[in-house]
Amino acid sequence: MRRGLARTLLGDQKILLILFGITIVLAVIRPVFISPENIFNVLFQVSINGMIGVGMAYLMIGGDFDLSVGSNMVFATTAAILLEGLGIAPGIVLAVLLSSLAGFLNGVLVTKVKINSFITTLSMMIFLRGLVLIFTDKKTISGSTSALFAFGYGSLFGLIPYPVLVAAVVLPVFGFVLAKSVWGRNLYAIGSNSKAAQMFGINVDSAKIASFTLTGALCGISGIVLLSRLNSASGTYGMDTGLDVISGVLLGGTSLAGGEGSVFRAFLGVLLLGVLSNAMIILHVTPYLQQVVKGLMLITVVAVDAYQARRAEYR
Amino acid sequence: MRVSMRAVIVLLVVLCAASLAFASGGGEKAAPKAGKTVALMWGGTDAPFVGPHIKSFTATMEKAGHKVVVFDSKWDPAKQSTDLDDAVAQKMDLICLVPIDPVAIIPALKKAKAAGVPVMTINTEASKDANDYIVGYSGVGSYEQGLVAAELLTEVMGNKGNLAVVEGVSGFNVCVQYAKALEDTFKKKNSSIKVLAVQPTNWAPAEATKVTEDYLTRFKNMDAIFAHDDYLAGGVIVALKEAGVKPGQIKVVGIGGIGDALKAIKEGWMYGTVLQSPITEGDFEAQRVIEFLKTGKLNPFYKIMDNPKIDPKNVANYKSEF
Amino acid sequence: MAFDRFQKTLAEQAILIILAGLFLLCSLFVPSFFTARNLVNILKQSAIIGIVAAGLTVTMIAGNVDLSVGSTVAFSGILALLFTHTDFSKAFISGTSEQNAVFLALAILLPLLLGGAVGLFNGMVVTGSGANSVIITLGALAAVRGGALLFSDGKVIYGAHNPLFDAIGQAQIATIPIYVFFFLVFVLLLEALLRFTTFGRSVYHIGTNLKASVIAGIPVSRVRVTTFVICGFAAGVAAVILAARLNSASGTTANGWEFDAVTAVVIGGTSLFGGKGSVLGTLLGTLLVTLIINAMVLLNIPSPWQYVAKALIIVTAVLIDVRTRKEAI
Amino acid sequence: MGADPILEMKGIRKEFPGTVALDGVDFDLRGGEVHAIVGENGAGKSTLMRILCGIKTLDAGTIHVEGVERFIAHPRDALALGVNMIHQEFANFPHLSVAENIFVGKVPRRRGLRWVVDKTALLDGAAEMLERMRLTLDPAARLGTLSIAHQQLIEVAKALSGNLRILIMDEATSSLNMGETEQLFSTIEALKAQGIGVIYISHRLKEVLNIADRISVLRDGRNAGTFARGSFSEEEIVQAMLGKKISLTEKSSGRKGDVVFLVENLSIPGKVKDFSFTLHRGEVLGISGLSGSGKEVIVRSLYGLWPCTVGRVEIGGKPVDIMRPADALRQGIAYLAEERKTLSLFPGMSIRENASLLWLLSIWRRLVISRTKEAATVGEYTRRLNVKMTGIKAEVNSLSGGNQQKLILARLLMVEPGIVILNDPTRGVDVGSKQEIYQAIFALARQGASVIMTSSEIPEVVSLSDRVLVLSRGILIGELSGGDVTVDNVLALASRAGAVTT
Repeated sequence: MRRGLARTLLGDQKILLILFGITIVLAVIRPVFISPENIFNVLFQVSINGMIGVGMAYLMIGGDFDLSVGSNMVFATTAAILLEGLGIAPGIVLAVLLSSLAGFLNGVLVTKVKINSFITTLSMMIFLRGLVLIFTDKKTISGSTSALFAFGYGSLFGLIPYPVLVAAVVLPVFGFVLAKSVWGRNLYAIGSNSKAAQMFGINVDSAKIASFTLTGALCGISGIVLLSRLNSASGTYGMDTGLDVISGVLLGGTSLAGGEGSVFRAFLGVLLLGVLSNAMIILHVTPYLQQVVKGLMLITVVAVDAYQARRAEYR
Repeated sequence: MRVSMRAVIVLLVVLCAASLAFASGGGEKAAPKAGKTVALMWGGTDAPFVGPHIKSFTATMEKAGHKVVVFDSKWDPAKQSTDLDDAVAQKMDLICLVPIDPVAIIPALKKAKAAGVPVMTINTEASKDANDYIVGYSGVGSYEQGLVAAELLTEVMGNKGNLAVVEGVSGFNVCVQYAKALEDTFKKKNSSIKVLAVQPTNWAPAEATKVTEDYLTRFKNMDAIFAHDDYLAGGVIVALKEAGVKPGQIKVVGIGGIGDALKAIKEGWMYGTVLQSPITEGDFEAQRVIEFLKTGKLNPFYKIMDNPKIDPKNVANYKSEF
Repeated sequence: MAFDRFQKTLAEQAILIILAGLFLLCSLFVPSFFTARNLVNILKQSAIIGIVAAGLTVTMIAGNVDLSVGSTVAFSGILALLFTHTDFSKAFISGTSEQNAVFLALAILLPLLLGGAVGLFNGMVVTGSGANSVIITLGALAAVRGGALLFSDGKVIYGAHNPLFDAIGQAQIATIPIYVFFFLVFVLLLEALLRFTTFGRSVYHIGTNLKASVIAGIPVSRVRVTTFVICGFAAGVAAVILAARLNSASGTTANGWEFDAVTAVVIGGTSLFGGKGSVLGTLLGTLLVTLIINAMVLLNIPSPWQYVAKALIIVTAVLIDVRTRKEAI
Repeated sequence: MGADPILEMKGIRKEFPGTVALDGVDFDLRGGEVHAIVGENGAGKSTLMRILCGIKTLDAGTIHVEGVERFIAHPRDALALGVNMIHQEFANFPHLSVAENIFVGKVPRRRGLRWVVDKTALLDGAAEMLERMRLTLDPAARLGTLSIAHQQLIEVAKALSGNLRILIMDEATSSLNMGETEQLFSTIEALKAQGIGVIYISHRLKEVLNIADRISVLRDGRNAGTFARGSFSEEEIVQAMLGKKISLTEKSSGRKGDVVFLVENLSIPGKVKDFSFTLHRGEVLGISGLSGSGKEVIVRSLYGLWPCTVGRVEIGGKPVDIMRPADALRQGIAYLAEERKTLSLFPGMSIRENASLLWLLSIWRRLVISRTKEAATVGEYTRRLNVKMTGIKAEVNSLSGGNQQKLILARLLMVEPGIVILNDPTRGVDVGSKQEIYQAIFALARQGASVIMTSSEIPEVVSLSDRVLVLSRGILIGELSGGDVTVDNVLALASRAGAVTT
């Protein structure tokens, strides 16, 4: 469930406010910022992290997290290329299935074998990274330029990139599932008090495994989107994805402790990070400073939010 | 101790404001009316080579009255392709791009061409298929550098013996090129040089030291070590010194020609290296850009800096400038 | 692991047994593994990251985590080497010999101070706001690394090969670098701090039940901030040693160390949620990870396969550990 | 009420490593009756119920539900049989809404879309449950924002919402005040009318006596007699529980010394207005009132746990400023929190580490812990309070609730505080331990320390205090002392309306 209504609004509004603030300021001093191209660039940039962020939200609300998303994504990209022989569609489907399998394994290790998510997913991250390097023979392998291409760079009405459309479908759908479905609500219960959830007949393990698998599947889909854009794969792709997504989702106000958060808020967090770096590029901020600013912004937003939350306890 | 959050928040806000002010201030270099704006898209800006390169590149450009905007893609090919979209959206007059991945960037290059924004690849080549979408390439040839390094190795090893490689990052384009160059050279010279092991270091000297330590334990018969750059070579030498290896006992070859490497060559710790000065290169590429901005084209399409080898014989002629 | 012996040993034995087992296997089957030089290497390779992990352990037992350690190592290292340069000192004052001595002292002290300062900042923000330390220190990670790059102007900073300073990283006793001994002493000191002092006891109390600690009147903020300072300080120490050893530092130094450190700590049996753990455990965890890599390099396993193997070994190790402790760490 | 039992447990045996928790216990329950189980902590009540709920499995014995033998291996099995338990430790979900808490694990699903929660049905159902329990709460409100008492009542609603044949209430009233308890009892009466069997576990004998139709006593994992209503006296029950006679306590003289603690115009925005009092040496001062009277926040703020504004605070005649617990400790004030599990205990740490906490802090500057001295002190005080344990190195969770509470009291006494603040000192504590805690409190007063105490049980305040301050909605309504300290007087004052203006 959400934090007290007032605070939810406040929490979300804070990020929305910052977003609006940035947009308005930038729109004034750098009109290009609100040019359709740029807007859709940003949307595209956040679409991949956004989709993975959905899975991450499911996990974190249930009290887990997944560091292996980056490797898993590249794993799918690699698999799709290697399986092109089977024909595009089957290759893609298989690749997504493989990623889902990896996610499923994470889930089993965490729930049944009871190894905490950090070690489990960290190992999975290293493991998949290794597999990719093996399959690509430490080089960059590229797919035969294919129909995917039209997808990756095509756009609806020559304006909305298809990848953005995918995200635009995935996010609301799984947002709804998390908010309304029995599975989703059970996740909130589990994250809030997993012992009790067990006691009241909620099947904790399967709910968690499902979230891990979903995350895996979304990594797979993201991997395909990546393929449609880069038409290639190598062990060096997607190194920072995991941490980027997690910090985005955390920034959105989903807690690592579990029990609270939402897909919408997760997306807001990811979006803010995306807009921030785009804004700084457009402001021509030197890269080193970009890092500093980004870091400090992150700290400030989160700290202020948490501080207000704490103050609210004395009411 | 009681942490007054108000104080902390104030501190944070001040820090943010300060860095933001600094940021926009530092970022803003008002270009003269005539000046054009050029994007310099490095794979990542944290690598030691990049800092000096950006400096000299920018210096030359600004002398000519143009403005440079630096992009940093955190060594993530996916990010680079979207950053390229950003640059295109900002209608740059020219984009100088260092492809992180030779293939992954091609689609984005296509898009840039479609949008009518010229792109020149620099420092590292993209794959040949990219040529239809770029206005030209200037910089060094990673493969060519590899060939020079291989030449140094064959001559110091007498075309035989055992070689261990201290790699940058597995799958990283430059590293792939180096490996290929070595392989080809050894085949061409049908040398009996055997590559004992290749171990990645994530470009971190500290890792290079670890790897070398393990090499020393593992291989009693190791004649030479090829480090993918001079910074790694530095890490290698630390390990050699600690293990009590005599200078020259194990031949070290690197790439870059940085001050420490020159020193090491003089002292005999390194046999040789391949010069790649970020300063000269930055300037070299900037000149090409200026030419393009004037004439609207580049000829020749390719312009590759030569990468002179530095060895004990000629090391005296080079002074450490970076 | 709480302090009372019988609880402690069980948990530590698990990881100890795993380590011993692996060690035995390697000694038998890995060529030239069981040689004086290689064993020293393993210690060397564990020491510097181990110091960081040891500091991090204290923070994590108190129920927080500090992901900014890697960045701190980078920044502190740059600072250290800058101050070994007389020409740098000339920028302030004409570098006469005794002033050089002063600067040498600064080269050692300032990095430690910087580390402490970063820790202090993290601690203040986390305790002051009650925010989650992961996200806060993720921010610090970016900010500090950015700062390091700004400060070093993206260049590699070289040491001035000042013999006194280099000694920190290069002097040896019986082919064993002194910093290895320092590492072991550092670990023992922190372990003692946790086990035998009121402060240490409070760290466990806070990690176990924050609310109850507040009510009991433990100076919670002070203790938590201190744990962050210790962690940052440890990073500073590691930075000085690393800088003195390599005589070079850059904005990319220690990239990703935060991960390796946390891994070592968690494998060492420290709970991600605080209240349980020990620095000795972390020592074992660090050795375990180093040993795995070392063995694989010696076996000449191609690097991609090393990833796969490493992953599998870590999982199995932790699995055995969990099973022996009948609880997910 | 149905004559034939809806539940029969025969020869239930359960062993834990080292101990036999249950040794051939028989228990039966008829439809429409309230059958109470009483006994010391560790007598096996909770274990027996956990077995019935499928949280633990039995080693021997049989369970018949409505005449059919059942094997309950998992909570789901129990729920399927209509066995619901209201747990002593909160088994609720602070992040979820009231409605979702009530229907957790059995949320109404949309017709057609089985995998989707039917929000309207959920809220309506919840509203109905709240109606039935005469609770005026918003079903959509976040549970975490509710008072402990309300959360506890939601637990009951949770049980009612499902298929309910047998309701187990384990210390269901431990955090309820009298009014709320009455409310709960009327709910129970309603359940009886529907033929539902209620198993009632409580340490509050008075309650048990007036709600239960039958009372079964457990002692050391064995049956120690079953009494039908009205066939026994309180003393008999207590005797059966303890297996020996105990002398019910006499209040300490209550002769006042000089003023040690003076507070003027303590105000907490929206909760308390201008509360002033003095505390004398060797006195036990009770602060009482119904829930929402502000008694809890007052004691918290006295210890620096809750922000407040104060006109004047003096300890031993010197003005002091208490901003946080550390300040209070330095002034010789010790505090016992109301929630043992969440606010006092350090699970997973040893008895030693749980006990010596304050003592160590009091010698904070002497940094290094002297383990021998520590062990000695802990040993001494745990003996003084008669904490039953295997050894000070054992994990604190190995202690029964009563002993845990005594241990925490020992923690306070180790620093020899001049003023002790007790917030509901015997919540969920068994009769035997209760007496020992009372004794300790009186002993404290006799030795010249002063005690401020509040409790969810008004009788407890009355039986312990020399003087009682009664609050109503944040305003000090009156003060009773000496002979006037009676439950009726307190209630009379407490229910008189006050109004807090902020």
